Amino acid sequence: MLNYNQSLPEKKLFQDLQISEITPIMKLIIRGKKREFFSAIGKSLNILLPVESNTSTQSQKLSALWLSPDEWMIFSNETSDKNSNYNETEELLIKNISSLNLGAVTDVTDQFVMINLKGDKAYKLFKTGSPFNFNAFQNKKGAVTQTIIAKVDVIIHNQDKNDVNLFVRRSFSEHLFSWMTDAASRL
Amino acid sequence: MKNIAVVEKGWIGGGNTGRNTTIIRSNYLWDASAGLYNHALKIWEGLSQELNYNVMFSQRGVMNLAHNLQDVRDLKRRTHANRLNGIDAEYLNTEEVKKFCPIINTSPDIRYPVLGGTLQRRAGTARHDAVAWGYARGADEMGVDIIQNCEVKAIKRNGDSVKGLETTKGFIKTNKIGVVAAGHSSVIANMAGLKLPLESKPLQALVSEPVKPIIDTVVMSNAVHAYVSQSDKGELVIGAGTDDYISYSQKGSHDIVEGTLNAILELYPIFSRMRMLRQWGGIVDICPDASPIISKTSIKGLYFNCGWGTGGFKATPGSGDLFAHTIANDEPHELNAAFNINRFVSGDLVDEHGAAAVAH
Amino acid sequence: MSKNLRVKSSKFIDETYRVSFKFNGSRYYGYKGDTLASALLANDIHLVGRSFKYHRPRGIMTSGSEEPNVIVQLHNNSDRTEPNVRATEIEIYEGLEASSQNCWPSVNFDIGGINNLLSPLLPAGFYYKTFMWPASFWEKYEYFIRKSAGLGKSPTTPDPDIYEHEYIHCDVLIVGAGISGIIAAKTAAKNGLKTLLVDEKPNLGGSTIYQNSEHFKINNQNSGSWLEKEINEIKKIDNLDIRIRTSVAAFHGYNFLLARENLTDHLPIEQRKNKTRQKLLKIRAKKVITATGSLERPLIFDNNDRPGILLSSAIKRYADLFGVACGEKNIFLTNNDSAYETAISLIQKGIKVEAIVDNREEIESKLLYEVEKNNVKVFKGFTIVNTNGYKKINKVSLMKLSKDGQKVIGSKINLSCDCLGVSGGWTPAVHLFTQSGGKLKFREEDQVFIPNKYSSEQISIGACNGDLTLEDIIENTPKYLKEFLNIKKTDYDNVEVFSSENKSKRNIWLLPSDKILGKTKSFVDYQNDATAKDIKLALREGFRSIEHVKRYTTTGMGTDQGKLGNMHALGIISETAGTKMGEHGTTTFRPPYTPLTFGTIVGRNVGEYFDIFRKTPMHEWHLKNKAEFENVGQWKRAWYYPKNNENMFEAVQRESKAARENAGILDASTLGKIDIQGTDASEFLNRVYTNAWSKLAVGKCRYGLMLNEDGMVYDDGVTTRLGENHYIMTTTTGGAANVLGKLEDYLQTEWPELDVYLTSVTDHFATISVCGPNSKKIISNVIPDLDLSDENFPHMSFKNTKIGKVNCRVMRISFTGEHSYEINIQANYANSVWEKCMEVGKDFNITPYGTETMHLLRAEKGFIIVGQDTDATMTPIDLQMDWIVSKKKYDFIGKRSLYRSDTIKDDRKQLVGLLTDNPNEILEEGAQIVADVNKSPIEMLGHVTSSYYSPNLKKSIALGVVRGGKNMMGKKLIIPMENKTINVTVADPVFLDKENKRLNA
Amino acid sequence: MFIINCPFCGEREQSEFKAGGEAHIERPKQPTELSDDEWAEYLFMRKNIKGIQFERWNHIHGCRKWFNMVRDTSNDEIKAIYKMGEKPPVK
Repeated sequence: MLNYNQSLPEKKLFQDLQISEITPIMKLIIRGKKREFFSAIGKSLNILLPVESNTSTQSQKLSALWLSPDEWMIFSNETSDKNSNYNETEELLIKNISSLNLGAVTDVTDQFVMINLKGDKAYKLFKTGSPFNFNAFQNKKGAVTQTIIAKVDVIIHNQDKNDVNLFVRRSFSEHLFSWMTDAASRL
Repeated sequence: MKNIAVVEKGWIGGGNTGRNTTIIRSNYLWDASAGLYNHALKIWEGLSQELNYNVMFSQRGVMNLAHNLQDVRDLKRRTHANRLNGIDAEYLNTEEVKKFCPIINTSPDIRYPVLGGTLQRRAGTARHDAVAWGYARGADEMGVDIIQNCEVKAIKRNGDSVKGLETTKGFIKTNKIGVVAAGHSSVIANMAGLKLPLESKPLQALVSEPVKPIIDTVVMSNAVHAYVSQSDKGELVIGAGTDDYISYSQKGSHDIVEGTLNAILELYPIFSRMRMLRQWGGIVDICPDASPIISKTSIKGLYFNCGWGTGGFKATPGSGDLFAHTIANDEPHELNAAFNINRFVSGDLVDEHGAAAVAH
Repeated sequence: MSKNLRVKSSKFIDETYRVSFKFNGSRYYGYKGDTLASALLANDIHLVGRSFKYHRPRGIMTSGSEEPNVIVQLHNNSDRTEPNVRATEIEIYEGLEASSQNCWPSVNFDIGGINNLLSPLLPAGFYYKTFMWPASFWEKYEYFIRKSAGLGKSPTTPDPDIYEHEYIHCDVLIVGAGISGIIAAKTAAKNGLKTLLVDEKPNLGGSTIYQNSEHFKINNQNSGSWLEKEINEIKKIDNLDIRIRTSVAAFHGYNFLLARENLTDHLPIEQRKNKTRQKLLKIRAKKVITATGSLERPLIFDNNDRPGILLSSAIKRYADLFGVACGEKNIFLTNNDSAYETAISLIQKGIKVEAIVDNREEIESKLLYEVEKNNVKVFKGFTIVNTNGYKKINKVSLMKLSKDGQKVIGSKINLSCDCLGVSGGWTPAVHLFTQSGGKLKFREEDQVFIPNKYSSEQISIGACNGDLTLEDIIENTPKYLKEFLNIKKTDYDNVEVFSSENKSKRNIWLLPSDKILGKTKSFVDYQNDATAKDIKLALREGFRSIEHVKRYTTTGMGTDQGKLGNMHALGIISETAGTKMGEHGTTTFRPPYTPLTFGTIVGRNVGEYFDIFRKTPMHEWHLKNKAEFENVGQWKRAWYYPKNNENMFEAVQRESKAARENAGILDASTLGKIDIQGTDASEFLNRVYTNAWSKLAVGKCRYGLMLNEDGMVYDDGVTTRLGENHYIMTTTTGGAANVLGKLEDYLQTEWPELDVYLTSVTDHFATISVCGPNSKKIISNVIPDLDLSDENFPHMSFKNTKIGKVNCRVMRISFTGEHSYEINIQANYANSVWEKCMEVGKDFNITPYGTETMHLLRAEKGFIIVGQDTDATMTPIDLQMDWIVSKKKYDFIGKRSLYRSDTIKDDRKQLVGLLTDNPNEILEEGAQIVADVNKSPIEMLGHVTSSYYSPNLKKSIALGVVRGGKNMMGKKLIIPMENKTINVTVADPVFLDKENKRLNA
Repeated sequence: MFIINCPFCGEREQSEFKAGGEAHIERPKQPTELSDDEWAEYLFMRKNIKGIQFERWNHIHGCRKWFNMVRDTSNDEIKAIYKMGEKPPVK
């Protein structure tokens, strides 16, 4: 049996802000342009891919984030078993998408670390290192953006009021986490 | 040659001459570059006397730092090449770097520790305004017409030869035109229907408030991207890289300035409480191989001296001399033969990317 | 010892809170709310500094950021020391220690003052004309020039403070919270706009807030009280963010502004711990309203720089805001009504005003009557021609001005005083406007430059827009706001104003003197000691452009950037040259408006946050096992693992031997990995790599070389065909991001017709490489289900498999020449697999090795490292890798460049092996290679790119590039070192196992 | 620092983008048939215009898409933005 090591060993609590890694969360990047691609996704996963930029959609099991006109990230709403990396959704999509040449499906479960920020200081924290304009974003549930924080590429997902998901590539995650908690300690 | 006019759109020394960080060195990698820049350095060494104008050439040394293993290899390679080309160059280990410039943070614990460096002791800085004024005075005394506030509007041709310049102050008849328009080289080339292998980009520099002497050499770093020296007035003179977009606006993005100071504080944490007094931008014309062009063109009588990118000031006396030779003889001097435009066709580039402190 | 000149209580000063501070070693007291300048003045201290060139005694001249003279060093010799701090800006706090700069041994007795006596010998530009002979002496001269240069001293220890950035996006930014700024803020915010109001001072209201004269009223209240109510109202508005102690430094294009918010500089030092000292606000505003007010102009006359000579407005501010008298016997020199306002304010406080010297002959002003009523003598049509008093002014000499203002006439009148207030009228503070790219126009009537053409969504309002009187501000500001914000009405449309001020002004840039110019010291730039004489000298020497004059005389180049004197410099130039103002250009105001601390600009990106550091999932393991790390791009890679005090050489020798004799394990997770899918994936690879890909079988791996379009080697790596339309590409560590970017570029812009998708999976998979004769045994223990037989799993193929319940991929590829496996596993399980390999490997002498050993092992095998063995001038042909360049393919990136006239030449530098005659001699990487050391100039044929001592071959080996090296096999060459020459022989770059026996061993 | 209206993501700060030089320099379809001069023209020679320039940008820290921009390089004013493959707006 293999041990499972998440990227960020601890969660951090501050006044009005909690920062923690959520794991394991299945994540996929799916790419496609064809009309059949969209319908196949809908049929396979019971979720409509968001076509409007900077938005997301959600089903009971999955969330889908718009990343570009032909790219989405799908992640599961629930954590999975640490002892196995069997990815049912990927398998399904390979069958219904890639093997039919409708698009591409890539497992990125460990490519991205999912950091959840709870509390009303999350955006205040982002503003110390991100040039993105969060004014409208923070009031729009489901909004998604790709931008930079502290020079690190991130995907930010406004899950709910005072509840934000941030996705960052694993090799950058410790640095960003350390940077964020340092800033948060003085907010 | 006689009957020479210099036509300047603004005021002399008001372009990149007045905007640069005045570093002078000749420790280039390739033979062709070494020849060119060392030719210039030799002239620098007697320039104040030659012009009877103090250009304040200060041979305080230029140090280039290595921060990773490939930097070390590259700098050693350059040091060996310099030595064999008769250019003074020393490779320094970290302790020697620290000894030569004690304010550098050489702790092994920093993000990109200083692994070593090179030193050219004959290198240094000069007073940029004085260079422009001294040359102008000298040229004036020799009968050269210096026409300021005179913008070139068109290059008149007679078939494949030039026949004159249309300017805001009238037409100037000539059969030889040498263009030394730095960031605006392409603009002039386009007037003659030529395209050059250049991109003009913003380059920024800044100075701190003046303080008592704290750094008595020039330190450049490629990996931790910034360079610094201290002027005779006491200002820290700081520069770094270019923006990635083409612009003639003489502005650059704040990200560049911030990144530069970021690097400065990594290497000199003691400067954190120093203050930026003034910041400005210039337009530099960059060649794909980070080497200049001093060359004839396909149009007879039209010559270009351009593509100096971020580092033309150091070559000033040499580049002028060789360009004059090229114009007078309609043939390059052996020292600038390698810097012809045709190298971009044949593929014989003089790639100095590794050797310049600025990643172009 | 010193007098107390606190003459009146002020509501802006907390007199219940006494603050002690030190100046030049002596202890003084002030109150909370004082600036260092106001506290010093209250203690009757005027002499604070010495000027830059002549070391003349200088005193407090202004009350704000335009101050040229009183710049001090804070906390000398401590880690919080700071040079060149303006005493007029710093608020005092308990424990403040300040000292004068640029003087030795003290500000009261300064040796450098001798320069003042020598000043006839030190005209502008004197450096350029002297110190040249003999040539070798410049260095020595320079040493002394440098010693006398500079003002304060740089800190010499790291900064203990923390800085931060804040990005702000707002609808409207208002710069300056004077009366017009307050009006704008309320108007914008009440119309629902997200508004940010910033002001550099600790309190809002600008110079109106302390205006309580009967002569200036708004809605029948004195203007200060009226404004106070407005301020109280705006503080309650939700969508209005107010930042005090916040100075806008730069106004860039697209309404991007930088401001510094000062958070702790006014606090006692012990209260600053763990707090952010300053914040850099990065403001992006849809609209910008500049309301930066105006700066009072000094006047230029002989000896106009003595301590005790202040701007009239500064005297008023010190009296009204701080309750401090700048002198007990005040005289004013003015050319407009402003000095009268100050005089009246002083009179009201019982401070004596001796006289007002007014350049104007005819004055029609209620303020004049008020002053004369109070027995102040007004000299109309007079000017001051000289002042006396070394460390403080004690006398002024006046003379009558001629009708045209060009001469003085009559006899001299001497008046004694201890303070002289000067007012030369007002200059709109257009610095930010011009920084933003705005174009100015010149207003003749009062000789000011005002905004004319805006470059972005912005306006200037109030005094900085040329509305220099209260009436104009109240009348015009609402009008401008309505148009700019596109609104119908404001709260200020029907405000009534009453003002006694008259607008008349008599502007003379350089006041005449009874002495010839050469004998006068009329300062234009106080800090840099540039005088009117210097400017005229520059013009005489042929400098015409204002920029030339500025550089030649250093006018406007001080830490105040000429906020006071630039206009006069322009004026004197145009008067002398007989041209119109503005014809010589206006000098460019460059950012920052006031000097900006490096620390603030950098924010928190210092120390560990200087740059991103990327870690592999095994990073902790490497740390625990005492690895030394190498920086590769932003990654930290394990470099070698020293054991028992080994140095690097010893460790690498041990690791290299172990990898060949038993087994080695390498963390290769940093290599870039790109998932490539789509029906045109093979075609895509055909186009980006030099070799052919269509025929690669599913399950197989192939090495690829990627060129730039210029034909030079760009990147390399192994790509594996996972499925018919599915590949995974490996790139170099440093090149990963650029390769992906480049491939995306081609896909999106050149070949959009290709059905290919690229996704980075660099971080998803960690890569564990196990090599050596024992590698097979180790892998078979770690993954028992996997059939490792050569038939099932040959070299250059891959298998999908499982470790426990975890899916992974194993590639049989080798960068060392050894039998080797690379396990690609999801990052979160990787450390566990690594540990498992180590545990299993114990029985097979597994040895972890780092990048240095990897480099050695691959060099034994003659494999290149892109970036080490290549620079941007090497083609695959130069690398003697002709075999990888497909002749059949019609095209690939860079192909055409390989056939240019210079790239097809035979005598290009080519990669070869090099063996030293002495097998124990290790060449230096970077050393140059020659054939003949006696040739002059010496001809360099190439250089050593990689060099190691091979413990497996028991000799040193090297790779190098040599001109024509391809045809030099066996030839002797020379490596000329500084103190010796080393003989080498050109060899095959493959030093070990050319037959690839070990791969399948 | 520009604000760039990414055709896919909307207005973003310049820090999220990377410039890619002159636009509409199409890679020759048959490079092998070009002379050295013609190939050099494609590889290196640039108009480097002062004034209205057509150029390429990449939203590298966002959607990773390339697009075209019309910008006045004399004052950095962005005049238009359009997707790859779209016709440039008439001058």
